[in-house]
Amino acid sequence: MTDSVALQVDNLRKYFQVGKRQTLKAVDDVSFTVNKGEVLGIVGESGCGKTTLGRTVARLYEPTSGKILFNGKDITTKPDAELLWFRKKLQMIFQDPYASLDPRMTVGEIIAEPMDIHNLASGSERHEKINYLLSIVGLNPEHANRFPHEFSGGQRQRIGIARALAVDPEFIIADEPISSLDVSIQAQIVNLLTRLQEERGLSFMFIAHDLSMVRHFSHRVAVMYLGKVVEIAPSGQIHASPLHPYTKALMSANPIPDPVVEGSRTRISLPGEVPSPINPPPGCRFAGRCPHAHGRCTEEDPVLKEVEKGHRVSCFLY
Amino acid sequence: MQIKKTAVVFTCVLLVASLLAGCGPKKQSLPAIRFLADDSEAAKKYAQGLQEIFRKNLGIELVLENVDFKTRLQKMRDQDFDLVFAGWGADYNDPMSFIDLWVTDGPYNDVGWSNEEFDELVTLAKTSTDQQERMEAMAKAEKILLDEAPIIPVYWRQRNFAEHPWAKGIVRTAFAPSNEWKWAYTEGRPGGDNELNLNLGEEPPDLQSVTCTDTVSIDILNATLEGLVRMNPDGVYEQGSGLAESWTVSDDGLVYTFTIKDGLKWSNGEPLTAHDFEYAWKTVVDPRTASQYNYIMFFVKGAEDVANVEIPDEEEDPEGYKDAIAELQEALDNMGVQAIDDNHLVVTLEAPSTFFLSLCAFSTYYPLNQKAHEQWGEGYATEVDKMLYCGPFVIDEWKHGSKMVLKKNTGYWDADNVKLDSIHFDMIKDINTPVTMYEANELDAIGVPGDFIPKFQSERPDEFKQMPEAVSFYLECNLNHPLLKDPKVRQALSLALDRQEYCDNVLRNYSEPAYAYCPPSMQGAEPGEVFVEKYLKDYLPITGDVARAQKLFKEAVEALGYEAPEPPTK
Amino acid sequence: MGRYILRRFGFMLISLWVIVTVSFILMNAVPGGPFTSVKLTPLVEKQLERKYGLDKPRWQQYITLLKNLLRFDLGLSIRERGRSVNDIIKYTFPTSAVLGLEALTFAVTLGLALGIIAALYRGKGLDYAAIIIAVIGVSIPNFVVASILQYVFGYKLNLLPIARWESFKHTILPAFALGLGTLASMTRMMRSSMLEVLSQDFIRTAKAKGLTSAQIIWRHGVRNAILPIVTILGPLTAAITTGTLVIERMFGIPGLGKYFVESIYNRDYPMIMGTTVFYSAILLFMTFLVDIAYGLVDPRIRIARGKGD
Amino acid sequence: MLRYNPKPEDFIPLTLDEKESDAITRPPIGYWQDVWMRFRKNKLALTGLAILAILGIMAITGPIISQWDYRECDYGHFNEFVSSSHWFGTDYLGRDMFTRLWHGTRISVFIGVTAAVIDLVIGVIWGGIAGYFGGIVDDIMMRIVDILYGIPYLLVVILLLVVMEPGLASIIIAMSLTGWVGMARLVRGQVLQLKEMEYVLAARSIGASPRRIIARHLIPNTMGVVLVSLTSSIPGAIFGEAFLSFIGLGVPMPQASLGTLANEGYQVLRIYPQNMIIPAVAMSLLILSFNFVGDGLRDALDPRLRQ
Amino acid sequence: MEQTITDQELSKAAGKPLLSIEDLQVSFHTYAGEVHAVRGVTYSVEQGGSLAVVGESGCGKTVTVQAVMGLTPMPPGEIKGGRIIFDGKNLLTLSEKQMQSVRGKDIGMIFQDPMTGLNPTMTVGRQIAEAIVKHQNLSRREATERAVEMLSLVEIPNPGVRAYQYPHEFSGGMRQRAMIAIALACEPLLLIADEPTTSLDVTIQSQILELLQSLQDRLGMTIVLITHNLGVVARLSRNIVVMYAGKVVESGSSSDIFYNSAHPYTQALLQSVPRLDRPSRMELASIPGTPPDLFQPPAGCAFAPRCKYAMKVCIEHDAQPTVVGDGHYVSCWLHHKANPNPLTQKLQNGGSYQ
Repeated sequence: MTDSVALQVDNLRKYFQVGKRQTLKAVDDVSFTVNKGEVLGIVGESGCGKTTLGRTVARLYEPTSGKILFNGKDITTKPDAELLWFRKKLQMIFQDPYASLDPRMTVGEIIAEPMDIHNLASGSERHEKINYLLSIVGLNPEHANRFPHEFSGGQRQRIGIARALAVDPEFIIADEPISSLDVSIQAQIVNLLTRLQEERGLSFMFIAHDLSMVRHFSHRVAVMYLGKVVEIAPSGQIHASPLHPYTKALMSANPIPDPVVEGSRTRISLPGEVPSPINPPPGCRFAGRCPHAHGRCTEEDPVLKEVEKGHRVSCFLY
Repeated sequence: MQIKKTAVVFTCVLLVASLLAGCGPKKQSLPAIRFLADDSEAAKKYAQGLQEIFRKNLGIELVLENVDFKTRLQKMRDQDFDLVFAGWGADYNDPMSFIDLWVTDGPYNDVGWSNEEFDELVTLAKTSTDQQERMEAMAKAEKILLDEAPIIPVYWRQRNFAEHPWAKGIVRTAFAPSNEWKWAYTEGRPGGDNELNLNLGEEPPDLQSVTCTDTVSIDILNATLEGLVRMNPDGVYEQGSGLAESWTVSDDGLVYTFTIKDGLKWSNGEPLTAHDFEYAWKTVVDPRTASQYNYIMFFVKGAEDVANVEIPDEEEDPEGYKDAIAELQEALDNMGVQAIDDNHLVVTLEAPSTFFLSLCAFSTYYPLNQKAHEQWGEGYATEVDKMLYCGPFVIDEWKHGSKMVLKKNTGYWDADNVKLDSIHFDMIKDINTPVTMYEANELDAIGVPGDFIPKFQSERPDEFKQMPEAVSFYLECNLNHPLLKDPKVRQALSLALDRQEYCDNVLRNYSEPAYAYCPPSMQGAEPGEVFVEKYLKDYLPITGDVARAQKLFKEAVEALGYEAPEPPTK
Repeated sequence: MGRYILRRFGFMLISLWVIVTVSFILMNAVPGGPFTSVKLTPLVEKQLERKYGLDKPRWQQYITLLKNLLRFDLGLSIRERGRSVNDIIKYTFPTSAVLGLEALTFAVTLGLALGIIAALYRGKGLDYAAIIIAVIGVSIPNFVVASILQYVFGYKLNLLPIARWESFKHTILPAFALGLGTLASMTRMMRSSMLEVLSQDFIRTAKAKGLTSAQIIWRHGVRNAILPIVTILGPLTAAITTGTLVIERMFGIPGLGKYFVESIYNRDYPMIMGTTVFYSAILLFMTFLVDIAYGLVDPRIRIARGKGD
Repeated sequence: MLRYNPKPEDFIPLTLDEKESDAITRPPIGYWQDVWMRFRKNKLALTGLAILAILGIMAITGPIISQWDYRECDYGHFNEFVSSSHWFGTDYLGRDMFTRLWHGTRISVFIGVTAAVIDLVIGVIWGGIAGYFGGIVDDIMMRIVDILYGIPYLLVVILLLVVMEPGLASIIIAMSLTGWVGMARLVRGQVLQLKEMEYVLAARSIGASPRRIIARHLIPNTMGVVLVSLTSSIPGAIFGEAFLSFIGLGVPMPQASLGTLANEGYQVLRIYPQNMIIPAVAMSLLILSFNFVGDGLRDALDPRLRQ
Repeated sequence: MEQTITDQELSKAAGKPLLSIEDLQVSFHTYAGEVHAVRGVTYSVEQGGSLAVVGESGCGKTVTVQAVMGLTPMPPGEIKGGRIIFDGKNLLTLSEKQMQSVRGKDIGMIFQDPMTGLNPTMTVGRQIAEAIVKHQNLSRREATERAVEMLSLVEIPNPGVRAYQYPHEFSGGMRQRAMIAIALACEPLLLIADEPTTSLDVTIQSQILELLQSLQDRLGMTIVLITHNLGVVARLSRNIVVMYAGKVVESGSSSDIFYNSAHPYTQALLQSVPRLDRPSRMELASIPGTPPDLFQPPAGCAFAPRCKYAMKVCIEHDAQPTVVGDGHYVSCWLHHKANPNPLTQKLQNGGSYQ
């Protein structure tokens, strides 16, 4: 392991107990690394465990097993009190711009809260910092005294970003930061994130279900299906030569705003829907919907293996 | 923001205001006097009236504690009070029923008062056979009681009732049974003659004559059973008025021989004999019956000995139990009541008694059929068909908690004189409902609650009536209280209480100001003679003299080292 | 399901035990006892205590109580000599239940109707009328309502009996007086529940199908709006059918309600215990029944789904 | 349709400053201000608030402006109808009903508010802890609540009142002893919901301590629901006290509450109806307005109705 | 010749319209004042055609179709003006009762959220049958059979069993299929699909789009598709209306809009979408700021504050629709004949990439 690795996740599992005998395997044996200054995109459909993965890595959930190393330090089982340094270095941006801001606090208070917790600034310095952060995300200083519900979705998401930046973090986990925004606003936010990432050399875990956005923003993309990473590759390759049948299907399902292209594409249509992650059947999780599934797929779990340099896939086809 | 502020300010202001209101002006110097009283609506009003009078006249604030009946009794027992508003009703028509409460260490002497002379006078009155001497002794004792004032008489209760003009012949008495329906009849009743609709107020809790203690049950028992004698409508006990045809009394006044009427029958056809009386009276005092009124039987020789036999638990102490049962049997055999044959009952008394015959009319002295009583055991007299009747009426229908219907008992020896075919009782505890029902002619007679007196007086003057009861209400003073321990303080309290004013302005229910302790319905040496009037007439009636009371109170309190409060000027 | 029911029963037993214990402690802490009376000699008191087993140490009394409860034996009433508590409950509960169910029927049907009307005419005159009826219903003490009813319908108009408990006619006024408060709260609950449902997406779907408002309200609105109300029906039924002191006292109804209060004043220990246990058992059982019923009414409860991402 | 014929100078491109693309045109509105604006729209709720204010002012000033003390007996004037010296008449003991009514209102509101606030404090703490920590803590705490819920409320209250010394404090304690259960359930439900809100996760992710999360995020956000519940539990407590008065366990004499006044009036309802009607109307108005205000608040706080 | 045109001309220009909306104005009354959600919207769709209405949330596209269905919640909503001509009738003048026989029978509608759009306490079959019973006078049994047919039409496997299940037993995609079955139950002339795939995963979205496409082909239905997703539009629709802040800013055929867009907003919208077939991490053409609050609609062009070409006139006066091609209209001052510097930059979006 080198100094360039910001985050290393080994065999991470997060199970939820639902009912007496049922286990929801939200994240099941996931391993990956994120280098410093790198953006790792996590993509997958709802229920695939990507949000749980993000929250477990951020230690909002207790991992069931596995290991999380941040800047080389093991934070898997550290109690909250010993994680303050980690909380300062790693920040989150949330999905729902309406739910992620406390409706009873003014924007200024929201942005200042991390600074207060980490004792970073007070008095006029604190005030200036709030204004500075607001200006970074394109908002007016006078907005600091307003309440979140007065803002549009995009503005709120920018407030969320300002809050994340308040402690000058090194690493940001962005959990579907754009999925509830309008297209034009999505671009705004992604541009903002790209700019910040480049200017500050931030590392990112960028979680989304929109493959085109993920690919656009990320250096590498991990595709998740039912709690597992099925393919992980540099973003160029994921488009140029997707390997896993699921990735392929995902690519083909993604509509392109171009009638000519749309009209001429051949689509791989997946039957059925993502099954429940509760007590999943043995074998490859995707076998039930996979056009290439064969006997072995329903019996044995494929492992993630490197097929090309930096391109790993978990499928018996390779 | 505005609403939040408004709410907060509003709440705070209310909180502060309420706290201030709760404190009020208080004299720190004088020890507080806690004033215990019942929690019925009437009791609350009456107690507040007293509280206000003492505040006005002496400037003292009684701390009123309205508690439920049983709590009050328990607190009195524990002497956990300073001043208590209590009442006492006579068990029998003799001043002794009131006087002997206050003997040293008497079971009802809650105030801890003790006076040797008083005790001696009571003993004298209890043992003497000379009526005159007894009365004088009791009068003297009462004077001591009034002077020392461990208790402060307040009023003598009156009973207020209303009956429609068609309801006639209901006899009401100052003692239990308070209602006698044997001679009742109707004339021109709207719903049809020869029946009555009355309100019992509540379910009779106990219709077993040997254990029964409450007036509701006693009234029903009086209608469905009968003792050796029955009080006539004019209040006298004549030979042949009850189940006894006649009786003779020995010269020393100790032995009564009753001859039971011939051919008497229980409602199930069984003959009613002198044995039924012997069984009943012995059952009353048998400790296993645990009858609360057993002391009323103590006039009979040896009865108290029976009651005093202590029986241990059979399981824990089988030996002791066996011994006790043998002892009990012996005591029972020695008890002065014996049926010498089916028609003759011989009763021996502990001491001569002027009022023994009146006791024989009381429910505790009613006969009881051994067979039936043993057959139904605990369930005796809990349902219509689980009891026997021998009185003017039988219970025809009994819906617990709702209604009870009495029907004329055709097998009653004096059935010819019973006019009513049936009496329908409701059991409605509410105050307003019976009044409304009376007005709608759904009830033929009701007790009139105090508040309704003016209404009845003005709207139905002919139907509204009242009569005295043998009940006296008074304040008991806890003699351990730093103030109340001083007789002068107690006298001042008594003087400050203008009883006439209290009856006129607070009670307003025709109750009489109590110028003495024993109520006027207690007779003197002879029937018709009023004890209080005859023997206490020369004694200055205690009454309100506020100026004197204030002076006395001030002196007494200052002597005790406290600062006397100033009575309010307004 | 079987396991669930078993677990619930287990919990009900534990609850009952706690309730019995708490009541036992409180009951014994109350000053005075069942035999405290003006004229009672210590000897007789001792005998009476022996008779009802009150001379034993408290813990023994407690054990005996639990044993008897397990046999469903609530003991003898002390106040009403010779009658067992079981008998009294057996005798009075049906009366209370009849009255309660009548009141409940009236309150629920009318309350739901008013609630629906109020929701449909939100912000209009009818809504205000329903709200005002509802709020007045919960704002006036029922003894006031009852005495006004007695005076107007019983005495002045002579339409219905003032009191007594004999025929159906006798039940109308008390049932109305008893049900008014419930009616009012039903109205308010139904109104807000209905408003909530009417704002849901599936109502819009139904509208888009071209259904009439009546069809939308009945098929889609009411059924869904009633669901949350079903949950309170359990405790409500328990409360209203076990009697009410005020109404029973005013109308002279031989119900169980008065025993709840009067047994305390009489220090009638077995009766206090009996009413407590009976009421609690009914309450727990009703809540249980409603939970089961809720599952039947709401298909969503039948399958619990896990929450994933 | 009116059409504008542009002039050539109209076609000058704008600079960035002239655009104000992120402008918020609406006036700034705080949370409670927003609630108040919507509350104001509700006529019934406003009426309720107005009545409450009037009753509140009268409760404070009523006994002061009256020439009578609340316990002073004016002998010779019993159960009088309204007159110039006794504005609301007199009661059985000749006491001034006007003074007693406002004195009673004071006490009733005091009991109602205090009992409700105690319920609230216990309920919020209990429900908050159970909801926030969850798991076995929640299980045990909620089982206790369930058991308390199964205890016949009335019985416990009466037993307690008989056990304790009579007094305002006893009434409040007895009523609160089981009264907080509902609030605890409510708060727990809220906390369970809020706990999963992203802003709480956000607070955790920036390292906020549980104390900070509960104090800064959870409690302020449950306040709306709690406040609504408070406004509906106040009338509940006032009513409860009235019922206790009916069975003789009301406030100690000679103090008055609306409940004891109504009950005293009830005794003479058929003769002096004003003695019951006046306190009953005051109580009904009080409860009515609390209910209206509560309903209004509920609507005003409903997030679905927010814009 | 006047370049701008009247609403009638605008709505009839598209051939024989089945539905034409003329100058529709809808407002919502809130405590803070009146929100002008739809400010004179005009568009039409011909029989058998497919029209997509594209725009960001809050632009009034849903409010417009709700007005068509008579589903505008009133209060707080109010239709302040305009006409909605459907099949020759002005729907706005119909009584509620007459509207009930239009809804479901002549016009079917699919909503955005299939999770909440179905009644949780009624079986799916009954929910479909309900509309059939109402409009086609069939018995309950016949209607249920028909409902099963509808379920198989929307390709739900095992329709005979599924018809008797409750919505919560259906997955998201299946619920949306069931919603489509409800909308199509009475073979309406017009199907309005309001964001039918927004809450679905991409693979499911793809399935639903395929279904819609095949249904349209098979049944020859007229479809109005409301969406914010340009990809979905590219796949389904022949005509496109772009809305912004309660107004139509541009309308035309699919190729007009995608390859020849004239309004700066449309152009920006198209450019702001990252495409899998384009290189990543290059700056996306974003639109700064946020859409205006329709509580105080701007006097001029609503897009002006965010428009990089904004001119003085744009702030003060709103532009009128201008013809820029056959059936291609745009409301923008840039295209006004008096503009000395007309927009020359043609957006090269679809056809000419790479």
